[in-house]
Amino acid sequence: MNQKRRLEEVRWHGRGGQGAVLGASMLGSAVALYEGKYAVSFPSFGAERRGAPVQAFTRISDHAIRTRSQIYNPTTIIVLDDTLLDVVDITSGARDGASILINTRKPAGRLPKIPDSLNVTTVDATEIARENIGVAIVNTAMLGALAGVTGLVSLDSIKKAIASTLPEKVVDRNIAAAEAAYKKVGGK
Amino acid sequence: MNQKRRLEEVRWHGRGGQGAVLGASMLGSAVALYEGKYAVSFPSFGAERRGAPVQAFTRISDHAIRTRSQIYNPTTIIVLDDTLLDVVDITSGARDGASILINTRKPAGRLPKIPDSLNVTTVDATEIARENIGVAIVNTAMLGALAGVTGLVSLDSIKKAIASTLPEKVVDRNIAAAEAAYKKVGGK
Amino acid sequence: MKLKDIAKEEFYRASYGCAGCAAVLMVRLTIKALGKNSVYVVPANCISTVSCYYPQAPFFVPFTVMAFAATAAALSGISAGFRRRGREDIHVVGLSGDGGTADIGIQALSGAIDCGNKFIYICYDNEAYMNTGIQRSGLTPYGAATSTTPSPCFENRPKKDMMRIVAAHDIPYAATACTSYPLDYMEKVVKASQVNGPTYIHILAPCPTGWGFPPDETIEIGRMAVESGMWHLTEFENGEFRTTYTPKRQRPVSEYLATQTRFRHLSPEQIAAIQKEIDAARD
Amino acid sequence: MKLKDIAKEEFYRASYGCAGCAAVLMVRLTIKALGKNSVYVVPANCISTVSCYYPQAPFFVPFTVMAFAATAAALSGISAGFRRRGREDIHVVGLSGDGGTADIGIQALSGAIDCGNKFIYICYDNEAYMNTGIQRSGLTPYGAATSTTPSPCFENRPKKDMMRIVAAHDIPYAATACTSYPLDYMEKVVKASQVNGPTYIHILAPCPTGWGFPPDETIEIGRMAVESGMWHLTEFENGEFRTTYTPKRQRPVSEYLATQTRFRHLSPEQIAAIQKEIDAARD
Amino acid sequence: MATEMSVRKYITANEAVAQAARLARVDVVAAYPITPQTSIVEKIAKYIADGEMDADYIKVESEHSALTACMGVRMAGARAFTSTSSQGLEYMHEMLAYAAGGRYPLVLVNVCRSVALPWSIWGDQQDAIQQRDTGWIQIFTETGQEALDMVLQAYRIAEDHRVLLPVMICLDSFIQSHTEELVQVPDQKTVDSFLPRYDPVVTLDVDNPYSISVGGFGKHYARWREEQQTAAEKAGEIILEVGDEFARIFGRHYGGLIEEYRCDGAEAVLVAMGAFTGTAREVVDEMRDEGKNVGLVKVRAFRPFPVEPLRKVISPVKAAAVLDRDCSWGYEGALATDMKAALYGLPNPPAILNFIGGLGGADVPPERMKYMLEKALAADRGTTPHLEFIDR
Amino acid sequence: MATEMSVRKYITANEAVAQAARLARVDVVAAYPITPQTSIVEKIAKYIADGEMDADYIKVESEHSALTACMGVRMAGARAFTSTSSQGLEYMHEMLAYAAGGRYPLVLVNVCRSVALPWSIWGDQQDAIQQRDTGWIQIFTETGQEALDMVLQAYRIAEDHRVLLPVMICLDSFIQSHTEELVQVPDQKTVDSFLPRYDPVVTLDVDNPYSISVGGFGKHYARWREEQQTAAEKAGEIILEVGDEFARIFGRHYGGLIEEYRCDGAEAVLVAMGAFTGTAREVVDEMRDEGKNVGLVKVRAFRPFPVEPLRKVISPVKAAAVLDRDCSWGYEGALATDMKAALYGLPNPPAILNFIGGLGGADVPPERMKYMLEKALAADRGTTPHLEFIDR
Amino acid sequence: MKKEKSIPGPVQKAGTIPTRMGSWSTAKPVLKGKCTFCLFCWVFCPEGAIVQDEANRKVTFNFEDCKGCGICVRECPTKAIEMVEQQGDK
Amino acid sequence: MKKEKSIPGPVQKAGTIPTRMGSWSTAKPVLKGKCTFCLFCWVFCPEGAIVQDEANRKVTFNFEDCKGCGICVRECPTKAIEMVEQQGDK
Ligand SMILES: Cc1ncc(C[n+]2csc(CCOP(=O)(O)OP(=O)(O)O)c2C)c(N)n1
Ligand SMILES: Cc1ncc(C[n+]2csc(CCOP(=O)(O)OP(=O)(O)O)c2C)c(N)n1
Ligand code: SF4
Ligand code: SF4
Ligand code: SF4
Ligand code: SF4
Ligand code: SF4
Ligand code: SF4
Ligand SMILES: [Mg+2]
Ligand SMILES: [Mg+2]
Repeated sequence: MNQKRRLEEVRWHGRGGQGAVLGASMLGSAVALYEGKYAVSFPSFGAERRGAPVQAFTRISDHAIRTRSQIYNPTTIIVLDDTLLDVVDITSGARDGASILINTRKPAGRLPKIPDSLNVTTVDATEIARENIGVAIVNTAMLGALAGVTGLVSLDSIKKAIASTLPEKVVDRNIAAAEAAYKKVGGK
Repeated sequence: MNQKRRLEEVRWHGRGGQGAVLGASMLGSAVALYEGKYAVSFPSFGAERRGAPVQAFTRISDHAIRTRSQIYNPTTIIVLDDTLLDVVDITSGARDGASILINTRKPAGRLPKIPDSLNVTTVDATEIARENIGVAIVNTAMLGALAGVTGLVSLDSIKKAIASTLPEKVVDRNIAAAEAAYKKVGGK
Repeated sequence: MKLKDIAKEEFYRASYGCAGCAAVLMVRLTIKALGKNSVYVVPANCISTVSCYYPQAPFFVPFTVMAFAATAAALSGISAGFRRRGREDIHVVGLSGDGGTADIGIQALSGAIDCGNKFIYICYDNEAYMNTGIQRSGLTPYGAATSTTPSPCFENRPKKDMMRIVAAHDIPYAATACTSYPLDYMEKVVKASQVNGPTYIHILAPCPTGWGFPPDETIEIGRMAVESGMWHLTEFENGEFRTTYTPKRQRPVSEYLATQTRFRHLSPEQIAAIQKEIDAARD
Repeated sequence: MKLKDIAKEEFYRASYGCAGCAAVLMVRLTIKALGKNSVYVVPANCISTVSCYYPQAPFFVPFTVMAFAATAAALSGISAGFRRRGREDIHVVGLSGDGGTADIGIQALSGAIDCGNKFIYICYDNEAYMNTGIQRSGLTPYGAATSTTPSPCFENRPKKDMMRIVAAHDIPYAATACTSYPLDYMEKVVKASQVNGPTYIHILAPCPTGWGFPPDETIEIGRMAVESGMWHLTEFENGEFRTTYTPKRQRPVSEYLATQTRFRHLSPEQIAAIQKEIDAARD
Repeated sequence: MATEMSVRKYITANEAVAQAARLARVDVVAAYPITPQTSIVEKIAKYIADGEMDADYIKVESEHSALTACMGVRMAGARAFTSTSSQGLEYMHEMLAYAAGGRYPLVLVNVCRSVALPWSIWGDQQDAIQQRDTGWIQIFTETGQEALDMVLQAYRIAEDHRVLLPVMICLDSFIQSHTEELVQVPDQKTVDSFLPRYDPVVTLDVDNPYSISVGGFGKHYARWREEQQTAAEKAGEIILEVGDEFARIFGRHYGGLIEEYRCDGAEAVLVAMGAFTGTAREVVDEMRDEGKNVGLVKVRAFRPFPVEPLRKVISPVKAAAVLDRDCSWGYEGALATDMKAALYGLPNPPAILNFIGGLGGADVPPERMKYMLEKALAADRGTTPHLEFIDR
Repeated sequence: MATEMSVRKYITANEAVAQAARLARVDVVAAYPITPQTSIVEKIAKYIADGEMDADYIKVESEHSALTACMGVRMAGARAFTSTSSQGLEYMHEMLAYAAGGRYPLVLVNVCRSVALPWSIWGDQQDAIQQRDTGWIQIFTETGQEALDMVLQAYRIAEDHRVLLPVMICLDSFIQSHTEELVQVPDQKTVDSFLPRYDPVVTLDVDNPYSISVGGFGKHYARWREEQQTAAEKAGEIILEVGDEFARIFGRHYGGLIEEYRCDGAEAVLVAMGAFTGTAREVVDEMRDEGKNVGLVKVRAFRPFPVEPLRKVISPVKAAAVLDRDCSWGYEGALATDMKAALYGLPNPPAILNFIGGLGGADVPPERMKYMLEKALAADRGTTPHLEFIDR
Repeated sequence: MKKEKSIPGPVQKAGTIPTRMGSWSTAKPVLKGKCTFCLFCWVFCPEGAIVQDEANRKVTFNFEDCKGCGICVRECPTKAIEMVEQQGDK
Repeated sequence: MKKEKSIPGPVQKAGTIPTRMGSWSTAKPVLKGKCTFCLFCWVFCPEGAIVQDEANRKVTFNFEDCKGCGICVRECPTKAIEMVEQQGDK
């Protein structure tokens, strides 16, 4: 809205139970608690149940965030489950130049067509999660990948956010997943 | 209030369960249904139970009665139970010249002092009721007496009101009580 | 407990209740049984109405009027509050009518039993909504005329069995009583006060005004209710029911019914049917 | 009743319910049992929430959402309305969760049974407030963790015995069921529909989301509930209880508890205590 | 009118209401006792028992269930009636909003009484006023006759397909509900000609099934709500229309959303609702006789709020004294607030004085009404003095 | 302030409220689940289970019982907490009025949500608004921080012996209740210094027994009610006093009964309550940047209604656009009505435009706020156009 | 208690009874026959209007509280109590 | 029905299902083994997503409604059904 105060607006796509909301939350706490920025995160709410496509959001800024409106034009889109690509228009409203990060084992080319104005990155977070955490919960891996492909947040802050959010006994494994994904997408 | 539209305001004193409310009602229906006048009647409400002193009211006029306020200055006062004389100020607020009709077997002289400005009549309605109705419910006898001592209502209308209000099987006996009381106080 | 052991002090006087009211007697006996370390929650009903209008305050112990549906929830809250303040020694007592117990208050009661706080819930049963002028309640017995079930249509549903209902909640202690048996009642109240959890006492309290009998017969009519088998004195404890008093003589129910105008309209066949129900329950 | 006799037509599809939801299965079976001459009142709960949001309308028969506390009163009113219009042939059915039945809806239910109109009240029991995210209800079993009774404090009160409670109301017909025994359930529904008065069916409906098990285990877990004695298939009729199904094999309750994350925290002693309760109830 | 064969009866407003329920041919009555409403349902129970009325009486265990049961009756396509007061109205609060938003054409009679705490079984209008945001059409009446007539009209208004909203007819307790007076009770045939059978728009119809009372998000939700508001505003017109037709048939007319009594050329008016407007008429007459230019504005419809009629009648006066038998605690009387808002923006606004009185059964005697009007006569335009409690 | 050792947490407003309940050392929590309030009590249950909070959690079977239980806790002399939303708030309606009239110093957090029908689990403010006449102090908050801070202040306000009225702290659902953001969670010691132990005026004291919550007729009744109104008005001052003291200790101040945001020299202002005032700040900034003289008036206290502060800030402007996330069906938005009444009588009154929006969870995006302000800028003084629904 | 005067809201000191109920009754119990001190009358009196003298065990009636219900008369096993009608002249 | 358009208030024609739930699932049941037509899968399917062909008694799956819960797989006594994962490329 106010150009001087650029907002980063991240939209998460997942299925109920896949951890999109927690992902949005960890991203927010990473930048807010450890990078001196401001953030808010919130889920989209519906009457749907487990399995249903859901969204979650993170808004990030250098200034206090006062707006309470929905996010219509995300600057970053994170997709936790590639089966969603068939049923949800994940690019809807995306700003020009928005980054899109998709968890899939397929190369970008084999995915449904995505406008050229958007920067697509794919990562097999499911595999990374299975390897590192033991279950296919991909939100932390995706956060690592996000740190790798965008300047939105540092891997270090992500690690701290994971540590302060998740139950102690799964922290290390999730940090490992984040790191693995970070490396996989070329972060350094 | 408005002198041109004189209101007759009758206050009934009884004990819960003695029939003051029904008496006020029958008086109202007598003049309203059978004498072309207007009337309203209403009880006073309290949290008290059977045995407690209660009041009821009848307002009578030649014109439509619109006021909904309480009656503070009655023109007629009817007392169904002389034990009340010791516990209630039955003359409170009475207008000068108001008629007071008391059910008692005692002559007026042996009652607590009542201001001279008021016209007291006593009648042993209990006795009349016992004789005519078989039980000591005195409201109909008192209505007969009222017709006898004031011009407020005719005995005939009272009889009609009794007939239209009470259960059929007790109508005759109550009419008899009203007539007896009417005669007793010198009505003709 | 013996009559002479009962506290002489009066904790409830000069209410606006009817002469001969068994509910008023119930209050008097309850406070005597528990003593001044007890507090009373009374929802909308005869007892609160005849006790709560300023400036009259007939309770000599702490008393609060509660919304009609809310008695048991208030007991739960007070009990928890006292527990937090280390005052478990204070008895928290509800005095609710049959309507406030079996109809509009049953949910809060069910919830409060489930919650498990310590309190004594007393249902005084005069078998109708008396405060509002004798309307049927879930505890109005079959056959009674009330102002909402006037004869010839009189109440045609059986009386809810509150004892079985609270027993189905596995309440630690419950009992029935009748104002005509004051020692039995007071002993049950004391017993309830010693339980660390929710307790329930259901006391039949004949109402001269609502049932249609002269005020001096209040005690006699309660006795007839028990002797005719219309009412039973029981306890529920450790998951078991037990009769605490078996009348020496069993009277025909017709005698009981004949004492009250609310049953006046019943035909001999209907009375026989009621007798049959009672006989069946006895077996 | 045999599987092949069941109506092939589907009257409930495409709800927003979780995959593997037994409550959704319960709806499907209920309407099949009663056919299209039936109308459904569903208070706030999972079923209404997953069925009521415009423009989706998964019920193919008349359906109305009701306020949480009001199901049974609505049934009473609808039933009276249909009677006045000479449509006693239409089955009036409530589908209420455990919370809407044993907690906030119990008063309306008690009142409606007392009132005596004809309806079928079905309580589908997933043992917590699931729609709002797994909070304890009066029917949450001892030992279960929920979001308002998180471990280590888990639910420490026993499950309310709704069957005994409605039986204490002398309801003409009541039954328990489980979604893992569809024919038994449907027969009971049909039986209830033939009673001219209020009826109650309490069906255990395992909830993968709230209990913590994979969606494909829904049927198996219901079976284990019955086989372990955590749940019973019974009927109440003419004032008597009766078991309608006795499992061929009796499984230890530990097996049942082990399948669900809500019981994960229980110690062997606590599990043994639950087993003891079950064994005691069996005798 | 030629065929109207009404009977004069000397009855209370509560009994008048019971007669109206009978005449409206309601199918099912579901109600719960509470003073001072109870005698309405007692009378109905009696009519049914005596065979004078053909209806089912549902015994409910609370008012929440009473209103719900009435909604159930409506869903089955039949006509329902309920009545309550005070705590009972409060106890059904959830269902009040439910019924209005669901467009259930219910009729409820509320015998206005104080709400606890403090306890009082006596009268004021706090109970009804507290429901002003629930979506019900609220009409206050003055006499037994008006109560009877408005219950009959209420079914017409509620069931009108342009409205389909629940209607609450308000009586004042005791001074109206328990006061006997002459009431014309119309005959069934004439009532039938005025009030036809219920023609529901949607029911639980097994042959044409609907999901009723569903939900929606955002714009779906808002659309229904906007329609609801449109219908509520429309109800203002329908009230007039039905009132006029009623007058044609029965010869009685109450003046629409508000009634002006001797407001012509008035310098000050008393604004009030309910039975005390009767007393106010006497006071106005008397003060007019004394040469004082005062009038009475009786607000009959509180919802929909009669903005235009009030602007019209009150803008010319210098001051209006508003009697509220209620209070929006922490603000002022609800009628005063709603009136001020309605008159907002007038170039030379009348003074509006807010008096709170007649609470908990307190009488508002003629002297006090005079006092209010005198104060209004003395007030300067544009002023809004702090509210004043008058029950002392 | 020197000693304040707060911790920054990234939490939702609901969790902030749970933290406040913990810090307020409440003795007993009695609440019932409902979306979107539930996570408050879930968090509290967790704190208790984890030993972080020393309180009893009472499992109630409904909201009517939840509020009643809290009253019971108060009668026993301890501190209670409850929270709810929507149908739950409606279901406790009877007890709301009961508690206020009985002068129970309760604190309730309401997560504002639409009320059925139509069903919607999403946000608007109809639930809280429908309780405006029950006697509760109602304060609307914008952020998680404000929610936390106001719950702490609420106990001070409610328990102040000059007030003794229940306080409802309102949050907006989802956009506030479920939105995570940075919140300063103060330390227990500092909170203790701000909020002392509960000092009850009357309890169920067996050594000094009282009849509590009794009844009265007429003038007795009216006296209590007048005292209640006086206390509710007094609460306005106490809110300021407590807010100032809070600011001294914690360094955060929210501006009293209303907050003016860039109202200096404003030609048009937006008037709103709750979390959307955040968005409105952005819009005002942006429009100011475009050279438009607009401002925002955030109404924080809805009861007591801030008549004087509003008259002061709004009389100079040409027009006010009032955003109501509620409607008094058959009239208009409640905030609009209450505002018009507050501004009644001004010689040259600002235009007041009423917009109804954000219903049933609908977003009120910046464009729509701009639209409202533009309309206000274009309006003529003294006009009050018909309300407009904006969720389309 | 110091706060006595300032308690706000609808409360009243417990046991405040400005109105005595004796005025409600039109008949009074009088002990006439032989009393065996059984206390039945005492326990059954709803009003607590019967008092036993500690010294001589005699029961007396508190007419400020007695509502004249007649229960004591009826329940006295020795029929020791009688009801006496009032006729407006105490 | 004539009133279709004008029904006010929150109502909807029964059985209106613009959103099909197939999109929720990431796995599909497929009949692979030997089916004995016992109908267990059919009766237990919460979604009514299994249809038996009237003619040849074969069960088929309606993927518009199937949520992929796997109940049919687990409850088939002959283990005739298998679950096949989807990977975003139908
Ligand atoms: C919500 C609500 N509904 C109705 C009432 C009116 N009311 C007050 S007392 C009462 C009857 C109480 O009956 P019961 O509990 O049996 O006690 P009793 O009057 O017989 O002593 C009723 C209906 C009320 N106070 N609150
Ligand atoms: C008066 C009221 N309080 C709370 C709620 C919130 N609520 C809606 S559904 C629900 C839980 C329902 O639980 P249950 O009846 O067990 O059904 P389930 O969700 O488990 O299917 C709750 C608490 C409500 N709708 N109304
Ligand atoms: S009506 Fe009955 S219960 Fe009520 S006070 Fe009178 S005798 Fe007692
Ligand atoms: S939460 Fe449980 S009951 Fe609710 S829809 Fe999901 S599986 Fe069914
Ligand atoms: S008459 Fe009744 S009130 Fe009086 S002393 Fe005897 S029992 Fe007590
Ligand atoms: S009941 Fe009779 S014998 Fe017994 S104490 Fe009383 S007066 Fe004496
Ligand atoms: S997977 Fe589940 S929903 Fe799909 S057909 Fe099988 S049982 Fe039905
Ligand atoms: S359960 Fe298996 S065997 Fe039975 S019908 Fe289904 S697929 Fe065939
Ligand atoms: Mg009773
Ligand atoms: Mg459940």
